[in-house]
Amino acid sequence: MSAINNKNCKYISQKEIKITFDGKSYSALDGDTVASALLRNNIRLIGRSFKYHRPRGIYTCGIEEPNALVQILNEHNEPNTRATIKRTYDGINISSQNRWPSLAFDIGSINNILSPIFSAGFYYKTFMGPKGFWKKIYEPLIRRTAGLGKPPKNFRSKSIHQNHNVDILIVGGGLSGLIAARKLIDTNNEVLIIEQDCFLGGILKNSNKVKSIDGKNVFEWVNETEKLILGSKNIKILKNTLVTTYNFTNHLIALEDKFAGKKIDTNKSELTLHKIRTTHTILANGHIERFISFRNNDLPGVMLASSFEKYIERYGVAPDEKPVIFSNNSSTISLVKSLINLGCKPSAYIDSRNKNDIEDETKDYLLKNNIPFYPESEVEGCEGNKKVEKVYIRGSNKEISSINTSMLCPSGGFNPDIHLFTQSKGLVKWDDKIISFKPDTAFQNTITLGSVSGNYEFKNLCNEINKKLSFLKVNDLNLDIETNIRDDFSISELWETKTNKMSKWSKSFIDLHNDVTTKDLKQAINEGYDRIEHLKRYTTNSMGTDQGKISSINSLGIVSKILNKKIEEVGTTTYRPPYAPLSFGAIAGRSTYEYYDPERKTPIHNWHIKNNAVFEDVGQWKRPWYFKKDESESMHQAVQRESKQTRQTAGIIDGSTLGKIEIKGKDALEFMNLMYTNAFTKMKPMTSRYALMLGEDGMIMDDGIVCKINDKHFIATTTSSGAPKVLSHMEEFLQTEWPHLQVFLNSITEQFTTFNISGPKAREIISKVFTDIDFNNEKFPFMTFKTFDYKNTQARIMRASFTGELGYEIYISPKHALELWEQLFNYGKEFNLVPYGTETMHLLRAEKGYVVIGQETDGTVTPLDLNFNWMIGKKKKDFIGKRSLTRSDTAREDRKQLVGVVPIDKSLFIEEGQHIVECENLPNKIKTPIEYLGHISSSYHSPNLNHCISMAMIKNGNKLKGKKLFVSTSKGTKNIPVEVVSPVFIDPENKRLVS
Amino acid sequence: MRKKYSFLSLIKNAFTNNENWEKMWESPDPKKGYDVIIVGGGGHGLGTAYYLAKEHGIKNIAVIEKGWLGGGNTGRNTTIIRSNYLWNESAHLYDHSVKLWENLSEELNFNMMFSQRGVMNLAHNEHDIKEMKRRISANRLNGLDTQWLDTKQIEELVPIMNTKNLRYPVLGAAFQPRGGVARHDAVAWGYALRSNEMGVDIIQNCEVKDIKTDNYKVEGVNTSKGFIKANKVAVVASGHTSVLAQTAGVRLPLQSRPLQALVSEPIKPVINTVVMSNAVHAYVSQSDKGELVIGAGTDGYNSFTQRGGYDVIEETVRAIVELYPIFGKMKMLRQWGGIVDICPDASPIISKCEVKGLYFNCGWGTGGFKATPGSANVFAHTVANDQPHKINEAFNLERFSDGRLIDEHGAAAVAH
Amino acid sequence: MILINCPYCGEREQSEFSNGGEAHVARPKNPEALSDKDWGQYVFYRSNPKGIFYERWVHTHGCRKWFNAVRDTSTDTFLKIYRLDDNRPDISEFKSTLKSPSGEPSVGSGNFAVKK
Amino acid sequence: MTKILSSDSVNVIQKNFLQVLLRGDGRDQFNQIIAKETSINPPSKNLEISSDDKYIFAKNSFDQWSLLYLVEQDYKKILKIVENLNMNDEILASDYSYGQVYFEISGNNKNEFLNKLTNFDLRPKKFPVSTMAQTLIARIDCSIYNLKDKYIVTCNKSYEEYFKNRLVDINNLS
Ligand SMILES: Cc1cc2nc3c(=O)[nH]c(=O)nc-3n(C[C@H](O)[C@H](O)[C@H](O)COP(=O)(O)OP(=O)(O)OC[C@H]3O[C@@H](n4cnc5c(N)ncnc54)[C@H](O)[C@@H]3O)c2cc1C
Ligand SMILES: NC(=O)c1ccc[n+]([C@@H]2O[C@H](COP(=O)([O-])OP(=O)(O)OC[C@H]3O[C@@H](n4cnc5c(N)ncnc54)[C@H](O)[C@@H]3O)[C@@H](O)[C@H]2O)c1
Ligand SMILES: Cc1cc2nc3c(=O)[nH]c(=O)nc-3n(C[C@H](O)[C@H](O)[C@H](O)COP(=O)(O)O)c2cc1C
Ligand SMILES: [Zn+2]
Repeated sequence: MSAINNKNCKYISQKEIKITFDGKSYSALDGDTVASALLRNNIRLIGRSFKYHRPRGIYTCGIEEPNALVQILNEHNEPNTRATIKRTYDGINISSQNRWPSLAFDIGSINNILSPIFSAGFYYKTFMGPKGFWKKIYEPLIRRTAGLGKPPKNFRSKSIHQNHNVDILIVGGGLSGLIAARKLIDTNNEVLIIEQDCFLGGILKNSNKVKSIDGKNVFEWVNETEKLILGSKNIKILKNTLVTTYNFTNHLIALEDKFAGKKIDTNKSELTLHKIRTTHTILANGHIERFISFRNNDLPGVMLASSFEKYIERYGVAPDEKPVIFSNNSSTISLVKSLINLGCKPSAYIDSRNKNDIEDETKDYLLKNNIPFYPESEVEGCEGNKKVEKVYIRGSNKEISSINTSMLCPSGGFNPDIHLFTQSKGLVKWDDKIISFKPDTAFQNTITLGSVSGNYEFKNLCNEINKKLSFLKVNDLNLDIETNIRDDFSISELWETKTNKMSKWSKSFIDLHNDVTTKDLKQAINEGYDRIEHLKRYTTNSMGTDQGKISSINSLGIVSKILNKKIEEVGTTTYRPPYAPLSFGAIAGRSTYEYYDPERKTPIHNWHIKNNAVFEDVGQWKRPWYFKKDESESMHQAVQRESKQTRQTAGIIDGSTLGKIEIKGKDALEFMNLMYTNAFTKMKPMTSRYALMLGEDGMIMDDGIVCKINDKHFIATTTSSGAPKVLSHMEEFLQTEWPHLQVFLNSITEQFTTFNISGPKAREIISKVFTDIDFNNEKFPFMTFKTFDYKNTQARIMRASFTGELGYEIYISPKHALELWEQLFNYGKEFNLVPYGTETMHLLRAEKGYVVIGQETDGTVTPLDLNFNWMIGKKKKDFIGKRSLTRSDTAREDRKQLVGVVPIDKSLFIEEGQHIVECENLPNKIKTPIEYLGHISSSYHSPNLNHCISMAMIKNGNKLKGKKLFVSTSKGTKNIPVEVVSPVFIDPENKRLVS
Repeated sequence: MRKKYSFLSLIKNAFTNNENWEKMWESPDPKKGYDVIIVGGGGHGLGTAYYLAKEHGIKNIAVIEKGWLGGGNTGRNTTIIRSNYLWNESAHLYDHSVKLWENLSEELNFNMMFSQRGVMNLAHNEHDIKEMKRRISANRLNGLDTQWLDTKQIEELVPIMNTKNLRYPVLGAAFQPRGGVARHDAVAWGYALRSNEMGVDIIQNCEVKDIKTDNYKVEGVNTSKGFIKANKVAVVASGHTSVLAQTAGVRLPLQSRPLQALVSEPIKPVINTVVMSNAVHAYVSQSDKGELVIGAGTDGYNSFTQRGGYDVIEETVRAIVELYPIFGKMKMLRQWGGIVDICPDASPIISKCEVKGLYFNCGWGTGGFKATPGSANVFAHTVANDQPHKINEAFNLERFSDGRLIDEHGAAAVAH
Repeated sequence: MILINCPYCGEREQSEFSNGGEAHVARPKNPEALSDKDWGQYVFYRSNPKGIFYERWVHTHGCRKWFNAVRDTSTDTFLKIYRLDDNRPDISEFKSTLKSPSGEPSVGSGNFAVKK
Repeated sequence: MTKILSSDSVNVIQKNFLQVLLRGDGRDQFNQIIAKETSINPPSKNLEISSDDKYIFAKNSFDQWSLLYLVEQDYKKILKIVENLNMNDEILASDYSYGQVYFEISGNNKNEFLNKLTNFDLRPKKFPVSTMAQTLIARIDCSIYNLKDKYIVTCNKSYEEYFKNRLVDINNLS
């Protein structure tokens, strides 16, 4: 009736701690999991099930647990934590899930009463009307009752990543993992062993199946092995670490819980996600016991036999003194022995196997200890109020008898834990002897050892390992393993027992987590869902948080019987990562929040901050968007001020983010002629040119200024976000299409800090900084550049501007950048030189009718559409994208073309992104599509003209100049009357530019 | 409609212990020949059969599926449905679909759980904002319901979202209230059920190995169950379409890429709309069962493994954790991949080709689930009449020669 | 995450690389001479086989060099990696385990776990 | 020289080096020109480093070299070298000095430390002493030079703050 402490257990300390469950305090032992602690306190009702809200208890003692999921309140309310693996610590605060108002009395359990209606796929068959009911009534209701745990609280994980490169990874520090490791000690192989538990030993600590190894008791042997391993230089052990994912090319993911059993120190990383790249993977990750379906096999108090044994041996608590044991295989007798060792005794031992197949040792032992024995029998079902009270047994003569008990321990045999093996894309094969799937053909360098490989015989283990690792040329190891059970594994097939009581509410579960019954499987097959994948999706079988670890093979067994097929013909569903639910916080690691993406900053960045810049993200760059003069200044005011001042005197922008590419080599000219639309042949050395780059589809990809130093040496700029793309585009063609061209490319984006000073006073200011240079218009005309020495370094200055004003672009080493920038301000003070940001830059260039790639263009715009005919080297035989410009659609004359647009009523403002239409008003609700000519790509209030100016891409735009059209607004149905004009609003004669 | 489902039928069957439900569809052996063979038993293929039978009176149809119905991308997508595409052609096609979605459960008498909870596209920089405002305006003129939300409105709809304290703050969103999600498997099952009722043969576990043609005319298909004659063959095999086209000597401008998705463990409802983001690459919705359904980006290489790289999962989860700080304490339950066929202009192909009687519906890339009913509907029209419906006229193969592309990259980069 | 053996840097994770699609597609020598259709083939059409695929990669976050590879797209296994100036390996060098154009390979595919 | 972090097992110091990036065909003439201008022979094997306590000369890939000056130099001198080299049409030399930042990483745990930020295989058998590699560290492009008891890691200057933050952050957490 009550739990017993196993004082002999060496894996748990006797130190008491306090834990809280559903608001009540309990004492537990240091080292307990939530489950072992609750069992110790005789708590067996842990939660409510997913669909029917049936009372549920602890079913297993590990990662495979389908029932006992809890919420950890003091860890940001972490939901769906497996009680069976979550280690406790003093002060942990736990609550049960999916119940309201309380665990004992849960309103949701009405679902259980209605359950005959909630048959497989019932959602699909109802809730279809009346209209609107699904959205307003049914769906919210369904959503609220589903869902298990409550949402967690905001949480910023400190988990980190650790990469490993090793020769051999051993998954599982159990018996076979340790034997393999012992063989690898002091060899040349770098080895990593990963074990999910905090103790090594696997089955040696989880059961009492093995008595001794080489004459030593197993505890000693494991300790000795661990010491040997730690003493070797080539092997590392990670404990509390679960391998969850097995990717291609031997890449595995494992999660380490660094505070297992301890209160989390919030200054440290609580989890480490290990990413392991290995040459060979040794899977020694053992097996998982499976259950058997019978009536009410979900009642609290039903617990898998080997889990029960694990609680005794590993956690030092026997959950019950007198359980009933129900098995179809030879392994379960060790549980009886564990209990007897504690002075307890099972109420009955039920074995479904044929009398003759049951080992004599088992029979003798049961007889000797006077344990009621039911051979060739099975559990028909069990009953009780929120707990097991009575077990019904169908004896060998098919008669039903009953026993009173509070716990029932079924064992349906073992499944090799093939999850990771199949994740690696190895193939599995059915084995009739162990009645399960086991690994067959590996796809990667994967070796399976021990029970994961389907070898259930201890005596055979060293042999297997020696053989499978012989390719590593390591010494053989032969251990004498003495067991407490008969070593030859025997099992009879049993997936489900027949129910005698035909109540509509009695249920025999196949998936405990998702509340799928064996009846659901049958119904689904009747309805035609006879592929295992359909069954899974129609019934949600094995789709729960446990992914059917203890039950999915059972469902294949049941299905194969109904379909009269072999299990291997039924096939498995696909095993997918992760092996067990994997923390999002750990997957993200540190590369989130401020490290989500690297921030790039120019050498002037801190100056910008000091001068109240508001930044904009441009790719990874932080660029000043505008500068706030004072707190009260709005963005609009700032931009108007900056724009006005620049045209009045001068303004300066930090353009360091522009991409810069140095192009050099014998064939540089030919290369540039191929990459850009422009013709560079006739261009004079030391001049520069606005240039366009197209994709092979003829669409504009990027623009920039190309400086020609000579025919063999160019420097090109790119847009800030286009820089990597342009460089790799160039590299690609150079390496793959034209390797015969001798050209080298270097990115020099970061090697030069760039500013552009422009405005009528730009010349005066810059002349004061560079006193020995003649900036006179004739000496230094528009679109030329020069290189100068400046304080121990070189500066390149180019006459160019994006504002339409007289302008100079300065390229300087980052070493002297800030100093020069400040110099300019020193001398610019008297002219009110303003720093401006990207917004003003965009405004000023729009006044001048210059386009911005990505704003006027969207991947569907050709140079012709922008009236850039003059930029196309028509005489050139070829350049990238040229051929595409003459396709029937791209050559069309009525394509969308760039125009300027101004409101006829100058007080009105046109919004970017709105469309140009021919109608004055729009209907309130648009039912039939309204034709439009195109859209507004840029729109600003021009401080220099004092009205709104816009650019638009509209159908047949070139022919529409002077026409009155309308632009829609986001506010209402009345469109704004506009006039189509040239997109150049200021200085069409370029007087300012070339002055 | 023979098999009528309702609350009453559920109660009735409850009394007979749910043992008397009828088969949803039969699994016959293939006949010698058919008027139309549809290759691919995904939503689009089954839907095409349904509309051919229902609207065009063709009954001698087989849908041939190499695995199980809906086991392709139909069974592995993040189920986002919306129609707020930029270009008119796309907007019309996808909205045709959304309108069909709105009545599909009732029409098929099978609940698709189409949940119009709204779809939100977040803007994280000035460029996003400009692109979205343009799209909203274009959508409006096309009669769609996309609207702009500012950060405050976003926070009201999705209180768990972190809009400010992140690398690329949330600056606004385009929101389509009529968008939403649906139960993906049910779409395949519903169409299968009703087309089978009208006489369509549904043949599973039968792989089409090649398409037999003679002098640019289709003759039938060779399958793992033998040769089957057909007057017309309509290929809707998603990731495998170009492989099959090749067997008929037809080249398609498609590349097959892995696209991954993942689900979390289930929790009580926390997010009631669908949220997508391009710059901070991730899409999330919460299913009726409680899991967060999260979509990742495509892997950068061709592959038919239905797998994809772990780094893509990491990218996605980084974004999710940043956007929704509570998810830092949640766990990934399962990740998987599909094979999507991507067209150079990110728009589909619904077209005939140079082989008479051979039709393709493909290139849906990362976003064809939403189009299922609409695409099936116009494809059925194309197959039945040997010429396109007005709505799919532009989605032809010639556009890759004449340049009349429907470039949805801007609007469709988040194409789910 | 697959591992790629860059001919210049050695084995690195795929995330350091970018894929450049089908290999050995030469840019037409004289684009002007091509019909719209043929030009469209060059710009937009690439092979997309299930199974053996000749493709290009570039080591974007390493040496920035392009190289070619032969990969089985049904299992993501690299069958050969070679430099741009190496000859195109003959298809007969490689064995495909695909049974049919859209079938699954016998081992390593995304779709089968049980040995048939 | 700035100390970024130091613990029992890892030390990171930021250094001020000067650097020239060279492109060319690597043939005899190239080697001679380089040797003449810099008085150092460029290494000929891919990824190989030749170095002493004053410089590192590494071959990054088959047509690309990095020359790092480890001790204080007159910047003018470097610029002059670059200028002279660029007189040759078949060589591209770019001054990389102040556009890059340099970190010296040493200590027993340097591999484990760096492997928190990169999956690059730092084991001596895969990354031998006196070789270099270009790879991703903390999501950004870096070059890493293996000088026996220490690594020199360099990245673009615009990432300086981000990269330092990541180094410090990961050190604080582990
Ligand atoms: C992870 C992921 C997320 C996605 N998210 C979304 C989203 O949120 N919203 C959205 O709208 N779209 C989304 N998509 C895209 C969407 O899933 C697809 O575009 C859509 O489902 C395609 O449907 P289909 O019927 O054409 O293809 P499928 O469902 O793939 O059907 C094709 C069928 O053809 C079969 N087949 C192939 N070869 C043969 C052969 N030789 N013989 C016989 N049969 C064959 C296949 O087995 C398959 O069943 C997503 C896709 C993926 C992979
Ligand atoms: N006769 C019987 O009844 C019977 C039945 C089954 C097994 N056996 C025998 O028991 C022995 C079992 O030894 P074994 O080494 O195969 O199994 P084991 O149980 O001793 O070790 C498996 C270890 O792997 C760990 N593990 C599992 N999955 C993991 C993961 N994803 N990440 C990290 N660690 C993980 C487990 O915690 C465990 O420590 C074998 O000799 C077998 O023959 C006997
Ligand atoms: C919208 C959606 C929700 C899903 N929810 C779950 C789930 O709750 N549990 C689960 O195990 N799998 C879930 N899956 C994933 C499927 O189990 C499966 O992985 C996916 O359909 C791909 O098939 P495959 O893994 O068999 O290749 C979901 C898939 C989709 C598309
Ligand atoms: Zn490389």
